[in-house]
Amino acid sequence: WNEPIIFELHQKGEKGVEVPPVDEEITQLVGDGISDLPLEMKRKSKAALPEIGQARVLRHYLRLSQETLGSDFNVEIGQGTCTMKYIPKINEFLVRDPKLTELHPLQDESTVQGILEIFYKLDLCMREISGMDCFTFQPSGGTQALYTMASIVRKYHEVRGEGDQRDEIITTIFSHPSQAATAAVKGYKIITLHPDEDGFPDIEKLKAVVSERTAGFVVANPEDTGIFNGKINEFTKVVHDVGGLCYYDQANANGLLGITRAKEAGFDMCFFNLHKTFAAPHMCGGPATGALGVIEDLKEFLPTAIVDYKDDKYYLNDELPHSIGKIRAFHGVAQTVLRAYAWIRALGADGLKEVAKTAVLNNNYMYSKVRKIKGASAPYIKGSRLEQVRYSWEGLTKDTGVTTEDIQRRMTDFGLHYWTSHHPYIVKQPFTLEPTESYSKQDLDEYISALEQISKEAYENPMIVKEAPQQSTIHQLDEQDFLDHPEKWCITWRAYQKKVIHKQKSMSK
Amino acid sequence: WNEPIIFELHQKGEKGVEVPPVDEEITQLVGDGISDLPLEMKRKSKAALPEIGQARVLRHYLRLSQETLGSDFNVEIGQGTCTMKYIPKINEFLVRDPKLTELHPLQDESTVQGILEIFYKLDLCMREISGMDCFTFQPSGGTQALYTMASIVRKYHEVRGEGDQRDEIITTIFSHPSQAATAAVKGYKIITLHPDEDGFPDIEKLKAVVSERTAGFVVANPEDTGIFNGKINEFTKVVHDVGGLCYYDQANANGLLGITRAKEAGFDMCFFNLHKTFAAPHMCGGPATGALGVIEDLKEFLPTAIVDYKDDKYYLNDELPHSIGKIRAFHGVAQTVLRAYAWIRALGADGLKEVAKTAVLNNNYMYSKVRKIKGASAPYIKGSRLEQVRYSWEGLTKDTGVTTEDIQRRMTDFGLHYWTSHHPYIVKQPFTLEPTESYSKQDLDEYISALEQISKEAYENPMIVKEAPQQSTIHQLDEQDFLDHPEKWCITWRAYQKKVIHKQKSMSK
Amino acid sequence: MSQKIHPYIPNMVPEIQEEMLNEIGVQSVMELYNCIPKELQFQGNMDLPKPLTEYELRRYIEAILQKNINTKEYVSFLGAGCWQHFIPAVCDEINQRSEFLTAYAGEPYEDHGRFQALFEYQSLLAELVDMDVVNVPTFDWGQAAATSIRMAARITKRKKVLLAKTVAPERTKIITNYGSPDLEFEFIDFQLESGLMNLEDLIVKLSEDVAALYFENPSYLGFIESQGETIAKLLKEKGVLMIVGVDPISLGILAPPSHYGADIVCGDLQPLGMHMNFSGGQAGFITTRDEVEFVQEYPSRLFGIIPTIQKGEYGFGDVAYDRTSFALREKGKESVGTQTALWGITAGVYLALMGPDGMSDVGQAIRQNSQYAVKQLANIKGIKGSRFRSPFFKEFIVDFNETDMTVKDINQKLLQYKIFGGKDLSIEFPELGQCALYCVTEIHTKEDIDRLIDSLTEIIQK
Amino acid sequence: MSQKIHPYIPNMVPEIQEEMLNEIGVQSVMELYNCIPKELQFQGNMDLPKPLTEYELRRYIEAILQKNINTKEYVSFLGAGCWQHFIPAVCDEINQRSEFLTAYAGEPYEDHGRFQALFEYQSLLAELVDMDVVNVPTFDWGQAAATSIRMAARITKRKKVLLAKTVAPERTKIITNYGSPDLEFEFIDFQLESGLMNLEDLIVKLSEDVAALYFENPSYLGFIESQGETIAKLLKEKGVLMIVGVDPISLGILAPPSHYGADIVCGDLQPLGMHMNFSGGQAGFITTRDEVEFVQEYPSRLFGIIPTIQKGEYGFGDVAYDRTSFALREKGKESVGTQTALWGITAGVYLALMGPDGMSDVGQAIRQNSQYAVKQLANIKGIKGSRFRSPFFKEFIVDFNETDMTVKDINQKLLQYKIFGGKDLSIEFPELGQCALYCVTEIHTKEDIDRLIDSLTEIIQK
Repeated sequence: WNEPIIFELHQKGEKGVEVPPVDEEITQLVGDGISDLPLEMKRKSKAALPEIGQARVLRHYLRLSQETLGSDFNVEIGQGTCTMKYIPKINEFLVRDPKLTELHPLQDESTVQGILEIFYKLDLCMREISGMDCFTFQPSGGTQALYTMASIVRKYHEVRGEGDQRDEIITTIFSHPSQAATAAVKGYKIITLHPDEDGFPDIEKLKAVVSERTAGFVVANPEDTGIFNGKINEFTKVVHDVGGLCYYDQANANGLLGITRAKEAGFDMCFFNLHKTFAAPHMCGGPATGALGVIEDLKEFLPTAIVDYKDDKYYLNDELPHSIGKIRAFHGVAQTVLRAYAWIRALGADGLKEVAKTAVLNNNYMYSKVRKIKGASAPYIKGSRLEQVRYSWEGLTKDTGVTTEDIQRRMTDFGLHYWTSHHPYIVKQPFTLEPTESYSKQDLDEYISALEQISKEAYENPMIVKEAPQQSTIHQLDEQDFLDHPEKWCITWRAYQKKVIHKQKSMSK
Repeated sequence: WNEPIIFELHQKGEKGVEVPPVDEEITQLVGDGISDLPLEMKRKSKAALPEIGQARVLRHYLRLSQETLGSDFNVEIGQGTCTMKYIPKINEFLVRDPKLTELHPLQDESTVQGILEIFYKLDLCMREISGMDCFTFQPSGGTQALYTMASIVRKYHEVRGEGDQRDEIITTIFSHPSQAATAAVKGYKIITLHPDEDGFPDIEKLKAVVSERTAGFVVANPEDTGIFNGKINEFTKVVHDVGGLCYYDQANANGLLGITRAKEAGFDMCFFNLHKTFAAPHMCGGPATGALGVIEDLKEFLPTAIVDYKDDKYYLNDELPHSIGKIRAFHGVAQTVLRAYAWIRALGADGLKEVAKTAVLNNNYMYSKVRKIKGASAPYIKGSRLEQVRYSWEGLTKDTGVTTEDIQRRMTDFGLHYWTSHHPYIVKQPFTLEPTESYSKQDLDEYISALEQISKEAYENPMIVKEAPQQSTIHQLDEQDFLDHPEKWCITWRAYQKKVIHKQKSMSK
Repeated sequence: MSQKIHPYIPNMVPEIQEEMLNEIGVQSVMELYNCIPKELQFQGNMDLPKPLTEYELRRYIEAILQKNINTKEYVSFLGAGCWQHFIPAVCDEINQRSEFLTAYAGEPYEDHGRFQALFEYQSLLAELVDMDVVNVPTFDWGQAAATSIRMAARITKRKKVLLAKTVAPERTKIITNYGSPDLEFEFIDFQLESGLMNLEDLIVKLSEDVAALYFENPSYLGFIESQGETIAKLLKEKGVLMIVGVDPISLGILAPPSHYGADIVCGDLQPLGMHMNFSGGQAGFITTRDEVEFVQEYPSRLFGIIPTIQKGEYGFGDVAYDRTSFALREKGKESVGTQTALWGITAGVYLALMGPDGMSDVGQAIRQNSQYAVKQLANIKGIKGSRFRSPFFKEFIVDFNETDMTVKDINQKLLQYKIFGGKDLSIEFPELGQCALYCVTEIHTKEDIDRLIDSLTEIIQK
Repeated sequence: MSQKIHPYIPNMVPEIQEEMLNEIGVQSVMELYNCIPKELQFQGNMDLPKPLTEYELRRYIEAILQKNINTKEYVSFLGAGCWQHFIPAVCDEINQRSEFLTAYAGEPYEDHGRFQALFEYQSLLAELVDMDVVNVPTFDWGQAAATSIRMAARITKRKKVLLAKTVAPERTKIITNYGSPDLEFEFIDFQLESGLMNLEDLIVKLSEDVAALYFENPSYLGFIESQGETIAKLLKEKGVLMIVGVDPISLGILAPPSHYGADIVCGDLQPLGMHMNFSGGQAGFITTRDEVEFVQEYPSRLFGIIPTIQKGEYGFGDVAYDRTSFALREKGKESVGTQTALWGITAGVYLALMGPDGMSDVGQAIRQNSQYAVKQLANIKGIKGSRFRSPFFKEFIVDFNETDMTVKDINQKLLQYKIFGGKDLSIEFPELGQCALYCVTEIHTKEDIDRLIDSLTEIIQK
């Protein structure tokens, strides 16, 4: 498809959908609803939206959907740290039930016992999986969960009278950037630890930075490199010893379910991204849920309300004396809470453990295969890997000039996703793969052979790669400074009209 | 995508879905359910179906779906006589209601009042639209409706003691082939009328063939050419005068809703394809509904049961003394009955008339434009057109050697459907377009300009067209005699294994 | 006020209409209808209810549908040709895809996916029935059986057809309707205590005028016809074709009819992934060996796999298109048209998901659950379940003759327990008295069955 | 017995595992966990309920959900941040598409459709609010407001923020949470009889330390703040930015805040095509003028349209990516991550379907229906509706103080009439006594409203 921008489909007079009509008696009684508005608050002219018949709007968006590579359509293992697993269709049908979609969050508790039950039962499962004592599902994404944990850290120290004193949060460079960013929003100074030469977080460096100013420590484990820090409980102990809290980014716990838990590692809080570990869909970037669990002592700090159970009834408990307040409107993304619960129920305890084991098996299989590809390597070779690996094309780039970005575009031609890395590029020419448990050996081999072929191309005919994509939806972007120069960027169609079209017209005069 | 055949995805041991387990107490009580089967009725080895994980099955079929050009995705006007109109999404959501999908056809009438109400109310609407007096929705497609009407014709004459005497049914060459085919199945000799030189059915020819052997007359109006027979009531009179019944193929009544009806034209029966005229989807070829209406005198011949209404209750009426019996299991395709009813309710009487008028406007616009394309023409120029036109590339073929089949393949490159004609090709190098009411002028112009471009290519660089498709899912088929030679055709994968793969292997030895 | 533009009809916009009329060269749209004489034009307005906007429509239709009570709300033991089975969510996802939902009759290029999906359906079902040729689906089992019979008549060039008396009466109606006036039908008796075919009656009626015998296995009445091989032998002696109708969900554990000599096998796909939809989920199939005299007699489309000019690429096309009525009109083999392709694709998805083990598991589960039901029913005084002593699959006859109540009464009472009782057989099989055909599948839990037992016990002991 | 292979985990097949372990060069999968010391390994099995097959799961979950009563079954007058509106079926079709549902963070090539759909969302919403820059959606209105305020603080380099006291208390909690410890908040009073902002209080609290004033229009309490221009003038004098939160469904008829001087406009997309989903349908938006100092302060992704090397082809990319926390970690502008992109796409579909007339019609219908409700309520003795005399949009305060009943009691009683009454305000706004916030939209019919009136009349007169 070569689908125009939706505004280009405008045809004056066409109609996409009709609004339910107002009863004539009502109009007779109250008038047109507009004339009696304060003049200054009346909209002067209608919004300049396009007018398009229903079939054409549908066709437009359906075509755009086909130009989007959802995880249902490919071997989705190239978005390491964010890789999607199989999203069971049954769960999608369950969340479309009007008994969920048409619930208002303020309905009387007696009329929402079903959905409250789901929240509560998921909480119970999460407690078992993590070792924590209570969960909230209000945070609607990983960054919000991290932010919530940072807020709890602050409130905790405030309540203890150390709010001002403790102004530092420690993290590591191979943790997700949101860990640092959210703590900074909460007013903390960030201390970032770099790994030792084998890729492990360095406990000596930690010891060197902790102090009575330490408010908290946040880390992922394994980190983006896929390397597990086996001394994690020593890290948490060091932080606890100076009075800090430890919180755990378990957005992606694919390799660990039933194997190791936040509790045993000494964490006070953790969160799971339900759209990563618990097979909820990512939906182009949310809505999502960061399920946040805390130990008993921190329960009273959670945002209100949490779901509780008493006298055969589920209810919204907002009696949390030191609650940080609200982090998101109402209760969170109920659909995704349901999806995660359904997924856990489809697998059971043994199934979850198989998820972890197979994710690790799949990853180590790839790890073994990818390292054999000419030009590819995996830094920090001494650390063994769990569910993902950050690889490097440094060799290939040196040999051929082909970069990881070139390869990214070329992978598109194979109908595959491929992701490089978060900034900063500590690992040179990075790419990060995470196969999860969802893909078969045949799938993995397909992905690997695409990488192999591209490596071959890079050595034999690098232009194929450099000029990629060759057969994607669109051709190579002409970025110049269209994205970074204020005179040139166009964040909306109307801006484009002003900056580009209007300019072209005036130039052609 | 270059998706393999599903059997090629087989991996022993993988599982697509689990069957609900049997309660252990049941197993203890009754055993395994297999050992006690009669030996000769036990299946010896499991069916040789592939074993594939759920995600891979889903990916396979989702990819195949993307390789299918549904009417939602294109300007679907190139399948004249079968063109789809816009299929409202709201209707699709309505038919997914478990209050419909989970109904068993034999439930007590008191528990299916809702769906019976829909059947009955659609019947009332259809009566108004056609002028007929009672409808059945049992026939599940146009051919079945035609067959049912032929059955009624036979039964009618049998009841009157003329069953053996009346053994001929008359039709026209530009009517759908199913008209002749279904009457033949019902044991009738078929008499086919050819048009006069202006493309109109020829009443003199009809007069020449009617007799006491005439059982019935079946015709579409307008026919596939898009030409309306304005003397149709004279035709029906001629047939009635010799004691025959007249039935009307209104599969496609797009141009006539609210304009002219079966009743005024003198027909005794008619049918509408709900998936053509009433905007139900075609679903790759069914399930569908041929809504069949009859005049009061013929009601007693309808297949049982019809839905009736008495004492505030809807019920299944099977007291039809001369019923032809059953034509299809139970009640028909209830989903499509609901869709058609919803569509009528979305439009109302005025809306239906607008449908007809706009369909005719759109078609005449195209008619005007297409005739201006070099090499294209429309035979029978004297007949004005209603909702569709059968065109001809005869000129283009003479000039360039490019045939209508070449153009068909080339249209694929534009993401558009294009249909030639039913056999026999009376019109040379035919193609049949029907724009319906659903497409905007901009859509029609897009389609026309594709035809223009292909015409241009044919004259300037015919190989582009002859070697098409250039960028479709697959390349040109290599038909040879793979489809028509019994040694070579492969109607299943297992046949392919035997005939092709096995042969290749034995040859390579 | 200007006329409202309907969302479904973009070209109602007056300015656009004006432009188009100019191109055509007429003044008004109604002028284009000049070819329709005044006396044929409908005068006045159709008397239809007023149009509804989308939201009103949704609310209105949903309110009507709310009047239904479905088989999720009540436990149902109805079968008799339409059955409640487990439907994997992936089946619904695929058949609700906009692409498949709205595709029509495209060509092998732009509709490659549709062709492949239907070819795969043919191939998957072929494995289940163990036959080499499968058609694009027909309307339903009844029509598939009727066509199978007509095919047999054309192949043998004979006119007489034998039907087992236990064939579903509704299907018999369809078969005889499609068979008349060309064919003659005769019925073969069954044994009252087992349901099995009366072979003596068969022998008497067999002759060299007979084109085919049609029976069903498992039968409409649920029992398993175990005499297949013997019957096949008898038929073969007279050159009669054996046509067997089959519930495909039984074939994971039951021998497919091809194994005991069937020449043509037909049946209904509805159990393989289709919602019941008040009977909108039916779809028929016909399968045969890959022999030219069979293939040439199919009226249906048959998709074949063929090469393209690109080495290694698969394409698909219509096998022997020239036999169809599309090509030959009344000279074609019966007629072909829109039938139930989407259900074919869905059945393919179902079989691909289930695999060999799944089909075997589901057959087993059905057998076990239904045997359990019969066992428990037998404990209720006055009820005989099952009436036939022969092994059955999924359905069985419950005999209420000793209760002094009619099936109709019992079923009415069961409604109060939120149960749909089995189909009343007293009209179709008066020789059985007050009997009902019950259906138990893999979706029935022990609790469901126990609830039936408890309810029936209460009803009958009252 | 061999272990069951789960449908979600293909590589559980033992033979495959064997092959893979060979490639890796280890004996067992557990060996790969050697990097996790014993003491960290979880001993024993997790105590979770037993796994369910797909059919069991469906039946189990559906049974739980059946315990809910939804707003199709009862007529609801609840709003207060989550509203029941008409949702075109096309919106659901698009956001249920497998492609959009399962897409993640692909690149502009393979995810071209996702980029375009989000760019179009930005562009469509830009027309509705009449602003040039719109972000990829954030979590919800509260978070959008919080971010808008932080942006304002960064732009002005000031720390003090004024909030109208009529801002939704829940949003205030989110705002202050996101604002602390960096910012200080102060509240501006409202006029008790109209809800309008107390301008004197505003004047007192305005100073050159103030970064921004945030208020909502239409407000949480439903009234329309008509003093926008005056407020803007006051702010401008002190260099204070004006941030307005808005219900976008009002903007078909109400002036967008940019017209009366807002610098940043934020709000919730939920009314534009999202089901309520027990609050799972929320999504926030932030819009500004296209000025570099504003654009640079967005923490969110902003998709821009750019050329490709193919003339005439559109491509899309991230505008000023380097400002985000993806690029700069803690030095970035706040943080960015998974938010609510699918709801952005859906809101785009909604606006494309509605067009200018649809947005105007829906605004009008809401106004008319809600005015009707107020008019009828006023006829009930003891009830005052609406409490504020100023014009309102969609929501309004019903005053029950004279009935001697609490809102809580009344709402309990309304449940028996199958009605969800408006939100009890007695905790959030004790100064109003027993008042409730009622919401009436385009989906309420005259019959729905009349039913409310009749029920309330009965309840109060009892």
